[in-house]
Amino acid sequence: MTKSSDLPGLKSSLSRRTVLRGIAATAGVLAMPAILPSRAFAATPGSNPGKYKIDLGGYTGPELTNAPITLKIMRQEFPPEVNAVMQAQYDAFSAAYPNITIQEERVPYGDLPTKVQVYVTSGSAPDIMMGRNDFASAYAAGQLTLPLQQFLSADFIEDVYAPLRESATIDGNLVCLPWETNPVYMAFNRDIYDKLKITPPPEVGEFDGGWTVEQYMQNFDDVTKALRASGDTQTFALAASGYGNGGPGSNYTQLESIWVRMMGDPKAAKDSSVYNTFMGVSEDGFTASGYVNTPEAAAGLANYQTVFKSGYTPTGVVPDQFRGGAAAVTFSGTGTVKRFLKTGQPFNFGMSPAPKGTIAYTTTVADSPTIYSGTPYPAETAALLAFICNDANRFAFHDAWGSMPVRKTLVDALPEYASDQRLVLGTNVADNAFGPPKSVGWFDYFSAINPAVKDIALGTDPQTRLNDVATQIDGLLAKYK
Amino acid sequence: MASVQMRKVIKNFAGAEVLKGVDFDIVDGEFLSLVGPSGCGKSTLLRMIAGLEDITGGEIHIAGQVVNGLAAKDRDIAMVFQNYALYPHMTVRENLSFALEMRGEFKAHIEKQVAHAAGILGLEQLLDRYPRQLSGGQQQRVAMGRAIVRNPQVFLFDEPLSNLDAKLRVQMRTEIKDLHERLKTTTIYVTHDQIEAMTMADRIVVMRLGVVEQIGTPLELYDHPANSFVGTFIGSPSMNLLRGRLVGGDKGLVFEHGGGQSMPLGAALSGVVPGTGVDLGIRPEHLTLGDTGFAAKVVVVEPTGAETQVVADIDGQRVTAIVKDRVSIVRGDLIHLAPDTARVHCFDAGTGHRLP
Amino acid sequence: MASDTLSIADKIIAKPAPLTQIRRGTVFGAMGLLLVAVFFAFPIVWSALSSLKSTDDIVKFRYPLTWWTFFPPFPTLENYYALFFQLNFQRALLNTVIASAGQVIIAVVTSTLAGYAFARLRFPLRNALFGLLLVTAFIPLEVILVPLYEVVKGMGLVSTYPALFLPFACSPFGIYLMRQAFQSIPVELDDAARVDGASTLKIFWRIALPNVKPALATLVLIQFIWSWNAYLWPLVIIQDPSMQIAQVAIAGYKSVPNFPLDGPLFAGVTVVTIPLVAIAIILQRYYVRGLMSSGIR
Amino acid sequence: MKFPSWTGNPTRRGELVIGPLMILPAALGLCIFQFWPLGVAILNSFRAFNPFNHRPNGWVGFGNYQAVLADPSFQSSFWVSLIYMVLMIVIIIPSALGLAILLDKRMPGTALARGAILGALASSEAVAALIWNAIYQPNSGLLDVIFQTFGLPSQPFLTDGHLAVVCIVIMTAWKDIGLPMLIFLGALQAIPPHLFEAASMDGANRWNKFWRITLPLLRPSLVLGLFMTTIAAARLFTPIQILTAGGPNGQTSNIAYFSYAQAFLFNSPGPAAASVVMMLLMLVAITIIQARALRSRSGI
Repeated sequence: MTKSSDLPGLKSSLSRRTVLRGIAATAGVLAMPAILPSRAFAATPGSNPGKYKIDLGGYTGPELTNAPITLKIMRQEFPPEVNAVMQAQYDAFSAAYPNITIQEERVPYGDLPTKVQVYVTSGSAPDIMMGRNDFASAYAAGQLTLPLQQFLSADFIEDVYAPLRESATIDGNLVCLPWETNPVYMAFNRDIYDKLKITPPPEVGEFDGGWTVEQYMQNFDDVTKALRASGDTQTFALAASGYGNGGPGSNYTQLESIWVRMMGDPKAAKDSSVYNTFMGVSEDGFTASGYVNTPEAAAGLANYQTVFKSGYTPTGVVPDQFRGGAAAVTFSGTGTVKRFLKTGQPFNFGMSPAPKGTIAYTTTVADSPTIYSGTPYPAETAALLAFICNDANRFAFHDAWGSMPVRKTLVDALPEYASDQRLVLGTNVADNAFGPPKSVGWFDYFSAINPAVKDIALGTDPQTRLNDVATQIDGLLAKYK
Repeated sequence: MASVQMRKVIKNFAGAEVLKGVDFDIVDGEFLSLVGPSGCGKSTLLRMIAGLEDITGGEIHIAGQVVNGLAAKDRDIAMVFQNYALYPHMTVRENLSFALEMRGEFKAHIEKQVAHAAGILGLEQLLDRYPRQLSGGQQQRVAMGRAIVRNPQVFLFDEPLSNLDAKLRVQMRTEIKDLHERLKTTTIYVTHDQIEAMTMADRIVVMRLGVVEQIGTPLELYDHPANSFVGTFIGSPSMNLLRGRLVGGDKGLVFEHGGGQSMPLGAALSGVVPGTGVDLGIRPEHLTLGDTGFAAKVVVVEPTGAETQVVADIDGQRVTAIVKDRVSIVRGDLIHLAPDTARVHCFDAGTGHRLP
Repeated sequence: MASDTLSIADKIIAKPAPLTQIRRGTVFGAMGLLLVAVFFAFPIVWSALSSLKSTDDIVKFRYPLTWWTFFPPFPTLENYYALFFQLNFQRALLNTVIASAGQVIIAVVTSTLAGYAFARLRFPLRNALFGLLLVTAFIPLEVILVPLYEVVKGMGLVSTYPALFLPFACSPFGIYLMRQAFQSIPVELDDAARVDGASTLKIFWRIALPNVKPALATLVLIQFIWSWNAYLWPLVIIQDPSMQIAQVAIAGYKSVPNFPLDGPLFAGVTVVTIPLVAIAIILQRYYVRGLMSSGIR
Repeated sequence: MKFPSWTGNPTRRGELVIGPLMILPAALGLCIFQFWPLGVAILNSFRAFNPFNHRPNGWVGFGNYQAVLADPSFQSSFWVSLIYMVLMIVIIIPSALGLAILLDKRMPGTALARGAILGALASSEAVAALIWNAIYQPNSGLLDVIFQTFGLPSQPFLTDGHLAVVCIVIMTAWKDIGLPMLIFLGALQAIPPHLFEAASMDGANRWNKFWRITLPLLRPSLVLGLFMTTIAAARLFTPIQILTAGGPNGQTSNIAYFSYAQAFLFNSPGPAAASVVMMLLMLVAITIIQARALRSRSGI
């Protein structure tokens, strides 16, 4: 089995092996993914370049089988209207390929990893499973998913926002397919600012046009003092995190790492502390010491701690605090904008870039379907996935759900993303955000650092706690070597 | 109805011998009582007859058949338990019907039998009540009804009256005796209360420490106890035992009490070797208050109305005497107690066996 | 009948106390009970009241804390409408009912059989076996999740109803509870029944079982609650959404990021709790004095 | 004879066969669904695993045990487990007994209170933890708001390690107390009233009656309640996960949570299995100690 020492060798043989297993009989050419021909005949990269019976999106693989088969999909639960959109897509696919039955399994979002783990351990998993781009390294190293570039046109892949595409690509293999994203930046409640007569964050479209972290801290301080002076003890300057389970330390990947990695700089000299702070993990992905516990990282989390210590934000979970009008600012994204626009805004709101540290920084994490490496029907599964991700289906999904499509051509086709500053900023964030640190043990990494971040939020000394957690993460990553 | 025989019945519990070879016969239709102090093995023996305990050794016969290997339900016996063991979730009627139902009898027959048994015991009004709604006496009667209704070969009673108050106990005693007279079913009745045994049984088996001490009719046991244990166990108040020695005299044997006083016994005890250490057994009613006999000091005087019990001290040994007449003696008085020498019992001081 | 004896018993106990003392005691007792009720019922009542608010109202009135945080300012049944007409919650509920019924029935059968054997029958290795079976009570599901999944998969039961209830239907708790209940029945009842000619199974069915009703009620209630509230196992073993149980469905409403279904969530929580409370109340009558008190003196 | 002497009992001979047969369904179910997976888990505790797909890829002997024992967070979890157990037993058993005695009487409000307690028992652990989370939250939580109303300082309910342990226990007690209470209530109802009458006649006051009659007669139920509470405390998991996720600084993490984290957060099935095997051993030991202690005290 996979011993970490011979990982590189296995990685290089990965695509060849799977391809041989999957489609060797059909097309010998496909065995060389590097020279995979891009059959981009269509107008957009996501609309049937291969000219199949129906619009199979960017799919360019072999024609689908005529044998009766069943494909299984596991994804997170959505509201009923979104589920209906998905069901309509399956119905359309099955109508075109009546021999292919689609079985869908829906799981509460937070339980996806558990379920994936049980499936993978037991050796049989659904053909398509919802994954995340920040696990790409683990997917690749564990050979859990099928490289997708062999089935998809290069244009189609190229269309995905660069940070997401890069984070999903390991050694040239696209191991998962980001399909919708929710870039993180700031939403603010203009009504609160107007009432307190304090200047809200700047409403700019540029990724790096926002306030520095110091400016934000000053602003939080002003807002908090003004609120308390007016006798309001329930409203806060910054909303409690709604990511993950909510509250501090609930989602390092999407939220708290912003405070840390903005203090780093990818352009600084390698081996410099600033560079390491940005990287978050050593280049081989096995060492956290010297990366998560740099002085810069500690300074970043000291800022974060101040937010709690000074009472700018609640120390616990407060569901829907921003939406309920009880916070001036929140980390949020296009999802909030779309939702407010769709259902009517409860108050006047604006959007602004995330706080800047040494660099303008935000992270990008996307739900990304994967194809299980053990699937007996690689081509058909890829075709189905590509179908779900074709232009029409993505628009329908976006219409029902509202988070941002990950492909540029789709976003460009939606007029509001060109006209509304609040969404324009979103596209710029998607274009310029950074992916999570690449480590095969990223899951362990953030599972370990989340509680540390929470402890820091609650008052533990940042440097000490970071040193501890760095050691812990080193230990956790050791098993992957 | 049937006879029951014990043939060298042995019972071991975890290596300890509880019954050490019990041997006796119960005649068809007889009311036999098993008495003895607690721990004598009488209940165990009853449960072995019932089939609730296995038989370590020996044989038990019911109606001529060896039942060692038979399950309780195949022995055609009925048992009344000390705490009645009425099924709490069943009405009286259901309690009475249960055994017949288990036997698979027809409904009509069951109803008839139940009505019959209820009639015998006066339970007609209570048939639809639950046990918890009955008084103790009524529960006791239901427990008997449950036995009667099956018309078994043998009735087994395991201290059935011990949970009743004194008055009710006397009343139920009569009822059970009366029932037996009417039904004439072979009955084995275990009790620790010798009065129950005396008043009810045709014959009594006295047991101690897993051994049968004596078998006989109540009066046989009373008049001729085989040993000092039976002598003191049967009868109330208990027989007095005076420890002493028999010496020969010109007018026959003389009892020499350990305290020094002596008492000629006349010719009553021919055949006993002089010089033997004995316990002289004298029933309280055979001691007469008078001017002769053992000198004793009164300890307690207990009038019961019809008679008076006097507890006195003969040179350090307590004795009880029953006096028919009203007396005016008080504690500390010096009295003389004369035994009816024709009715004294003599037991070997070492073995306790009756002499001669 | 039972309540008859209860009141009699109470009178007997209460008689010696003077009247004023009883009143004062009752008042204090009732106040204590009210406090207890409020303390234990509060979270459930809260979610029931919240279920009568629209999701927007829930969000809007959550802060600052006022009466409207708890009481619905604009009561609406829209959440229940959404639950049953859009989210098809009744299907999830039906699945839960099937799973719970299966688990309760099997648990009652296996626990009473084994409990009786352990309490009353004699056979070699009885106590050793009992201790061994009890060990399983200590095993947390999280630990055996994957091996258990593989067992059930090996039996071909993945995503079936039996997979929902079979693995937990044999309950060491149930065996322990029933063993203890059977042990508390006087042994003489067994003896009497044996003499009356009942076989072992007849004694079990006709004599022992009717006399452990309070324990049976506890067993039914607890097994029902456990299976009704099971989450991790159904989540793992059920793949077909139309067979998924209510708790997982509710978690689905909760988990949708940035798109809270708080209203339907609270409605679902309320709907799911109602049958449990109903069953608990129905079974209450078995916790009434007098069932066992006088069968034996 | 081949078998012990009791096989000679003609009435009970059948039990030799019927007894095992009656146990068979339960034993079979437990073997298939509990012992088999447990056996796998025990084997796993001696294995190394591929961290990606969690499939075993070799044997490490006691390596996992050594690793776990050397892990300070396991050591801390071990003590925290014991603290949970002690706290839960100390809080749940007496209050369940008190509630059962309170509800045993017929008073206005009994049915209401009983319904409420059963309602709490009936609420799912996850939902209960979410609701209590809202109660414990700093600043906006119900308790804090009540404190503020009375001018008291805000309390770090879930953010101070010691307080958080207590908060978790209280929430769990709130939810779980119904079960031992039901068991005690059932046992109380089965005590014949004439015992209390007799005791009253003997001049016993309430305290005497409780101490001398109620408690001894409740002993089997108390043992059961203790057994269940011990197990519940050892398996305490969901409230920890939802209320504190083991923090702060791991001060609320017990072995169950530690093991979960090893298996599901840190991709280490081997150490996870090893820690659970140790937890099982600890539990069996504690249960045996409890059983011994209770037995010797009652003199049976």
